[in-house]
Amino acid sequence: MNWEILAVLGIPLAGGAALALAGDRRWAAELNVALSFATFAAAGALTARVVRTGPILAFEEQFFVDPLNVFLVALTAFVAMTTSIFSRPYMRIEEDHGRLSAARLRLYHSMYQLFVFTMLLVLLTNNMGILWVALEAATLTTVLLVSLYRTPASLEAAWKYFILCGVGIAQALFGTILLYMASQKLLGSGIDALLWTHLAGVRSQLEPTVLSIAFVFLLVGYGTKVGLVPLHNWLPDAHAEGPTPVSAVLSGLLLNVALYALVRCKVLADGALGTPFAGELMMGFGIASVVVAAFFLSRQRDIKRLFAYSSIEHMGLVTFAFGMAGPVASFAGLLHMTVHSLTKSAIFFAVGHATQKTGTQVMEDIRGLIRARPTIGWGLIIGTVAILGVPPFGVFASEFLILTSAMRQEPWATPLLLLALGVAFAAVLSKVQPMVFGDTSEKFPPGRLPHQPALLPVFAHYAIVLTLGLYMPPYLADWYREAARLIG
Amino acid sequence: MTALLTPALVGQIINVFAAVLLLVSFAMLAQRRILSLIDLFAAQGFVLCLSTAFVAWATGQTHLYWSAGLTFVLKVLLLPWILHRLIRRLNVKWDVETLINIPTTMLVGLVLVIFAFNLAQPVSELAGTVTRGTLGIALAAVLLAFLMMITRSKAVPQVIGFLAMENGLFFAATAATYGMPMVVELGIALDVLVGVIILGVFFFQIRERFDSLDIRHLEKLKEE
Amino acid sequence: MSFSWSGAAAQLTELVLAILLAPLLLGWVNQCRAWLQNKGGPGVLRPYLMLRRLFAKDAIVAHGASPLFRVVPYVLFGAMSMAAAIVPTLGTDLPYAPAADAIALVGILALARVAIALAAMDIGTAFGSLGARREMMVGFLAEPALLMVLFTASLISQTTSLATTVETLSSRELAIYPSLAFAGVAFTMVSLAENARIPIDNPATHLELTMIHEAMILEYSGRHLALVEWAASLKLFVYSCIGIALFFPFGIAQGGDATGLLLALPALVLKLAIGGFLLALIETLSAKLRIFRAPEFLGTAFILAVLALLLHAFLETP
Amino acid sequence: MNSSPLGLTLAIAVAWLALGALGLIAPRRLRFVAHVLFPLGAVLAAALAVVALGAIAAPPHVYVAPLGLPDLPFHFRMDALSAFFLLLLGAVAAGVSVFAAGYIRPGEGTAPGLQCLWYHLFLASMAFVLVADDAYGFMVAWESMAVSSFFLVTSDHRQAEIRRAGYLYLLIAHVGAISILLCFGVLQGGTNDYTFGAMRAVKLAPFWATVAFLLALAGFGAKAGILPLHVWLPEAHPAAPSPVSALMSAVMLKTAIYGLLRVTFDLLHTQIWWWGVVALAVGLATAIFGVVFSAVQNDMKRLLAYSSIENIGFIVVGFGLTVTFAAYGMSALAALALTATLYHCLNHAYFKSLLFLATGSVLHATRERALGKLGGLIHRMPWVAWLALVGALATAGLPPLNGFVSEWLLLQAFLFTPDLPDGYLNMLVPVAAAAIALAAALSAYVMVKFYGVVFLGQPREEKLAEAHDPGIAERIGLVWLAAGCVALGILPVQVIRLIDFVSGPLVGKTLSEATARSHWMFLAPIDPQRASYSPLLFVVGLVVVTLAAWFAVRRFYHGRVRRAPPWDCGFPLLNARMQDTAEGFGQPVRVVFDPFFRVERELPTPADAAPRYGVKVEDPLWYWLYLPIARVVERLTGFVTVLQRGRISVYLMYSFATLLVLLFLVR
Repeated sequence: MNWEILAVLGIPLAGGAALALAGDRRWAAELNVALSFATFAAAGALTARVVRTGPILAFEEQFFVDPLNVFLVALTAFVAMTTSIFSRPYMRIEEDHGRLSAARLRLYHSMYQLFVFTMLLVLLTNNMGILWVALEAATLTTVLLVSLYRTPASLEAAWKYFILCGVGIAQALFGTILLYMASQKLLGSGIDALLWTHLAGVRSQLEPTVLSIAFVFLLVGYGTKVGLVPLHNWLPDAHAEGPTPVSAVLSGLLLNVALYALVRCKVLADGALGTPFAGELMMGFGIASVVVAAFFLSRQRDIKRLFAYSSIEHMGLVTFAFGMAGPVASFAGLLHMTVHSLTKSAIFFAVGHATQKTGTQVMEDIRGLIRARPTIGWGLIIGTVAILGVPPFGVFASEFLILTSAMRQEPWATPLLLLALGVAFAAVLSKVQPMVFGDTSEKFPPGRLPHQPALLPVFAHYAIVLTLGLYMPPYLADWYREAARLIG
Repeated sequence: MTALLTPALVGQIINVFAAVLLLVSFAMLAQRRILSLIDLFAAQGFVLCLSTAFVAWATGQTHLYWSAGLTFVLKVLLLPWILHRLIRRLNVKWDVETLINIPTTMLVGLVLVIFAFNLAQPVSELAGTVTRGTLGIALAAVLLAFLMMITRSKAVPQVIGFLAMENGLFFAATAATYGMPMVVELGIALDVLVGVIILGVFFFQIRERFDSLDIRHLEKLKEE
Repeated sequence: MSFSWSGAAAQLTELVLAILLAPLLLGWVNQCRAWLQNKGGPGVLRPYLMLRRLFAKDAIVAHGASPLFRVVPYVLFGAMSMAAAIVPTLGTDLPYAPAADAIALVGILALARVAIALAAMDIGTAFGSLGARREMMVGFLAEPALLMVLFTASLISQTTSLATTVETLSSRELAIYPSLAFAGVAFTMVSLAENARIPIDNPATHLELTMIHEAMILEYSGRHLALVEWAASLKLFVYSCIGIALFFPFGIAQGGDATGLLLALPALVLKLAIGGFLLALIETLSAKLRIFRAPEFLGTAFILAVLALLLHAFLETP
Repeated sequence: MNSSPLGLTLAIAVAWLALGALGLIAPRRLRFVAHVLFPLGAVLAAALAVVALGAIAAPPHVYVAPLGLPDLPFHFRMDALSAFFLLLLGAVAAGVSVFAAGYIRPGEGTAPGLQCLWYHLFLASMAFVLVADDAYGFMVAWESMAVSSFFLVTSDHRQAEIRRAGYLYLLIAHVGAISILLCFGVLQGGTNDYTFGAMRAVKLAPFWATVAFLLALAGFGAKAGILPLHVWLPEAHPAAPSPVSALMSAVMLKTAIYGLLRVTFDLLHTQIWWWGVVALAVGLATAIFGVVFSAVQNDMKRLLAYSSIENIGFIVVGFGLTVTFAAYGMSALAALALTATLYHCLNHAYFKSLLFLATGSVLHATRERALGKLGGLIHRMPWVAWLALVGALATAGLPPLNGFVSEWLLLQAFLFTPDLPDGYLNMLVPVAAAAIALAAALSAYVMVKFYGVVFLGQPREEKLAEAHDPGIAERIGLVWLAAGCVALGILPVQVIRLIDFVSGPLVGKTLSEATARSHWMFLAPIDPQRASYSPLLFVVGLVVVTLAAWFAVRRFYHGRVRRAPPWDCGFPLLNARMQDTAEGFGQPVRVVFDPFFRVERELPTPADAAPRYGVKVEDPLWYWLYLPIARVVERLTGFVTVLQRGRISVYLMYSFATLLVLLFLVR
């Protein structure tokens, strides 16, 4: 009986129900924050326990915690908490600006909690079937959040999000079925045959032909949710049209979680095939995503689309790192997941308040933030510098590791990556700099924001990212190493 | 009774079911009228349900009865009913427009079927089930549904294609593995149900925004 | 750099001699020019008289002038005297030679040029800045050419110390250096330009559009003008001595023996006289170039100097 | 380790960071920032200079910090090379910080507190660059340097061209950083160990060594501003506040030289002779290009920026000579060339920062930076004018100031090139020497233009009448740097004794034995018989003769002076507009070096009611190199956007196709 897992999963689930029933109360937002905080606390406890006692199997092996997923659990819970802190004033302001009704807020809050629940379930479950179910559920919970504003654009985005991810994830189901079929012969039919721990135990005996096909389906399926080119088309729309907190968690968390699922499958495929086939596929998709996304960047006019494409780029980088495999590369990939989700969510916080302050998402109309509201301006420019991989921020640390191991393992990829990084740098900086600096444009709605924006999360995230760039606590490093070892 | 059911015979009967399923998929691919499309979807579900039940009976996999029942309730009764109501509520009476003309689609579908068989051949060798021969057909059904989604230009047919794909997957599960474990089956069913409900919500929202369910209205978000 | 009292004496004599003889050389050149143009000529001692008259006069300083304007003439004079002290004219045992070599010599000349150009811009007259600009234009082409000429000699003698150069060059019994021939031509062109001579400039005119040197010193008068003029004549003297030291070093006393010095003096005077006459001859025979042609003229000099260097590099290096 | 020079250096750097953080307490409190933080920063800088001075002779000292990546903690190492550049940093930063204390204003741009933060972060990161001993630590420090200076450059961000300058600057800095990262990737040569110690141990094949060298040349060149990566420099340096321009030009460019030396002579073992030729060629091109362009500028800070490019060219030429000599094993000559290089680094740091600070004072006193609107300031601001004169003469490379010394050394190094075994080389090198001489002469031209137009002549604008000298803090800063220029010019032997500690480990020989044989006043790098120069005697002689002349004139004649209107060939109505404009003064260079420029003229037609004459001189490289690249990228972005056309069926087709292709692959 393991109360931490129970709490980690139970709190958001119950919270979602509670917020749905509670209706539109003034304190809904505070409750949301409180629940997220409780979840984070529980996740902390779980982490502590795993660090203390090593991997955990619970509830007749249905749940499984090892260093790999526990660090993602902690990260998810943390970012979910900061995002809820940010969304409290943000959504109030949206309400005051008349873009949202109280009923929508109610939907938002309960769905937010359910979304967190589904992600945590994906991370914690030991059952590849449940993992699929939860990931699909994650789509379903967010699709209504994307269309929260009910504008034509948001509806279109949500529709594309739903159809593309739905179809994609259906392929993943086929892959799961094949996986089950392969494992059945070894583990007998029944629930055990889908438990990752068991699969991992026998992965070297799994049928290679089946596994290779299965992995293709899983890659296309989960890859769609990761946003790998050319399966990425839903991503920019969904990020740009949804409410900013949703963009933050989509980009900061959901992509990570989907990638986590993909990595778990890769481990099995590698075991069965004994060839670098799976890794090569992932590297190919990774490179494609990095390069294509980098070239997309310079055409953007909408600030949230801009950073959505940047997310594709970074996810591609991580996928490439995991594809390369090897202790250093996997370590770098995990580190990059962490710093990217922290930095990108913080950027979206800043962007959200910037758009509220200026009343537009069109970058040409956003000017001189640093004069309109210095904290927002600095938040945006520092985040941009960080996400572009400029030291001393942690993003550079992981990119340094990825690039250096690429130089050793996949020299052909290095120039491509560097080219893409250079192009992305030029594009993003040329967009963000004029928004932050210079004179404010007259179009801005006069006066201050009706609620004090919550910028603490922004700088908290940056502080963590900065620290990771300069100093990584030994236990954290060991933890990453452990996780990297699991990925292989 | 079961005695005179040699595995071979069982296999043949299941193959018959599979063939019918594939036939229905092709029919859906070719179908122009939306209401009959829904009926075909229901029919597909029914065939699926029958085959599942038969496999359960023939192989004694009792949990397959449950999934058969689930299929019946969900895909034969509930979803078609919901879709019918939607059609009536949104009174969309129009015929299905396709982006590619039907014969071409059929040809492509044919190629897909061959590809699917070809692909499933080595895999089904390895499956331990009497039903393994149908894996290729299941895959074909999935791919055909995919193709249908691509070619249809209206929201509802696309969704039906989506659900048809779900059917194909379900059939694949039965064929390759006598069905997934119960928990997973339930979870999948739940997802499908919720998905359809959300879709319903969507239809109304899209309808009220664009006063049409033609998804070609949904092409504003793009890069110039 | 062995210090010897005789050397110090020689050094001092050289300096004083240069300062005293410089105006004479100028007078001689003008006289020769007059003769070549069938004129009577002002007489060889004319520059001395002019200097004395200028010194006696009050110095008139323009209203807008800054202290810089009044300091420069002394600096100019000092710099030129230093240059004269560096170049070996009579003997090669100069205690001051190690303090400044060929490169430093070019440096001093550049210093003087910059100083006078700045002074010319100080008051802010049209002619002043015009003269400064043209002077610097001449300078940035002539200076590297001069440096290259000196380098050719330095490469031959494996040193940049002028004294040692002269020793090596004069001690070689008539070795033929094609590089030195090129260098000689380049040097002649450079020194014409540097000393404000035809074809680049005309010392005897105040024709506004063409003048360079005169334009810069328009605002000077009295003792300041005297010093500037004296410095100018020193410059001519220094250039002549460089030419002699590099191309006709024979007769310059090796070491510091008194007899050598005594013999060197008439030799020097003779060589200067010939040099001055040749200068006058060149001036008479050539016509003044338009100012826009000056860069081409000097560019040619520069190229010739570099050619000299190249010739040395692959003809004369074993 | 805290007592060791390295420990003290790190402590000082950290203290700088702390000062920067203090700036955030009260970002808008000018008095606190200006009168407390910046002076403290200056004190720290002076302390750093002292520490470095002591450390040059000390043996290398290593320290591994418990920071950085888990497998690659920050390594720090202090050797003579680091110490020398730290000395440069401290000595210059001391003067600049004092100046900045008086200089910074609240202004329209970034708040003083934030400026203080970025300024001290800039200083600290430069210090860290100089002591970093592993690739990661180096990159972190290097890029922090770029970012902090980027924020400083754009601190007056309301002007569009300043934002553009900042963007260009950071972009090229980043590209350079990428190239440096690649260079390290090559240097670690398969041992996945990125500490410099490990790189020293690796023996690279000639090919890879060459790759590493070229990558380093490109990467550090981008920061140093060598052709064709110089375009950011004339934009960014003028854009920054003057103290920052001074630091960037004086110290930051030198960190690039430091990196170049570190990679070429410390991390790489063998040099190949033609590396030197490449560097030599690039350096010459840079020097000529820089000086020619600075001659035609009419913005005083741009003029100085281009002059910085020229000086970097000189330094790279010296570097190239060093490499070639070292490759041929002529250690003594390599030491000579290296000494010239390092000496010029030091000199340029001093006189260029002096001039940039002077322009800063002019800027504050007149709110004008266009040369066409200045003039006659020597009357209004004598302090700045006379101190700037020192800087200008030093920049022009005139004896007895410091600029001349390094030029002298460099030319001496050239005079030894005939000893090179390669026939073509010693034919080529005289040409190089000629080009150097030409550049030096042109820099004199530039300085006469700069000084004459800004400080001499008549004021070209009414408002210049109320210009005035800056406050005491700024004067102290200027005096400090000017004194440095003079000292470095007068006492070269003592400085070279310091440099010997650097050149010994790098090229295996020093100049000390030669200098030791000669008298302390005489600079005789190889052999007194070959060449010697004694600035001290030189100055004494000059001063004595000049004073003698002065006394003589006073003694035998008189000192009477009458003031009168200018004569000007008798022209009565003289006014300020009759002086040469900056454009006019640059005209000869524009004519002689016409092919260098891309000139746009605005000529009035005879019918013009209000005729205007304008000349815009532009950098052709911008059109030949950079715009084409931009166009290519633009086209590529056009291609990718095809992927995102908004039609969902097409999107489904993509994933369908992907699926089929992959399935086809696996079967």
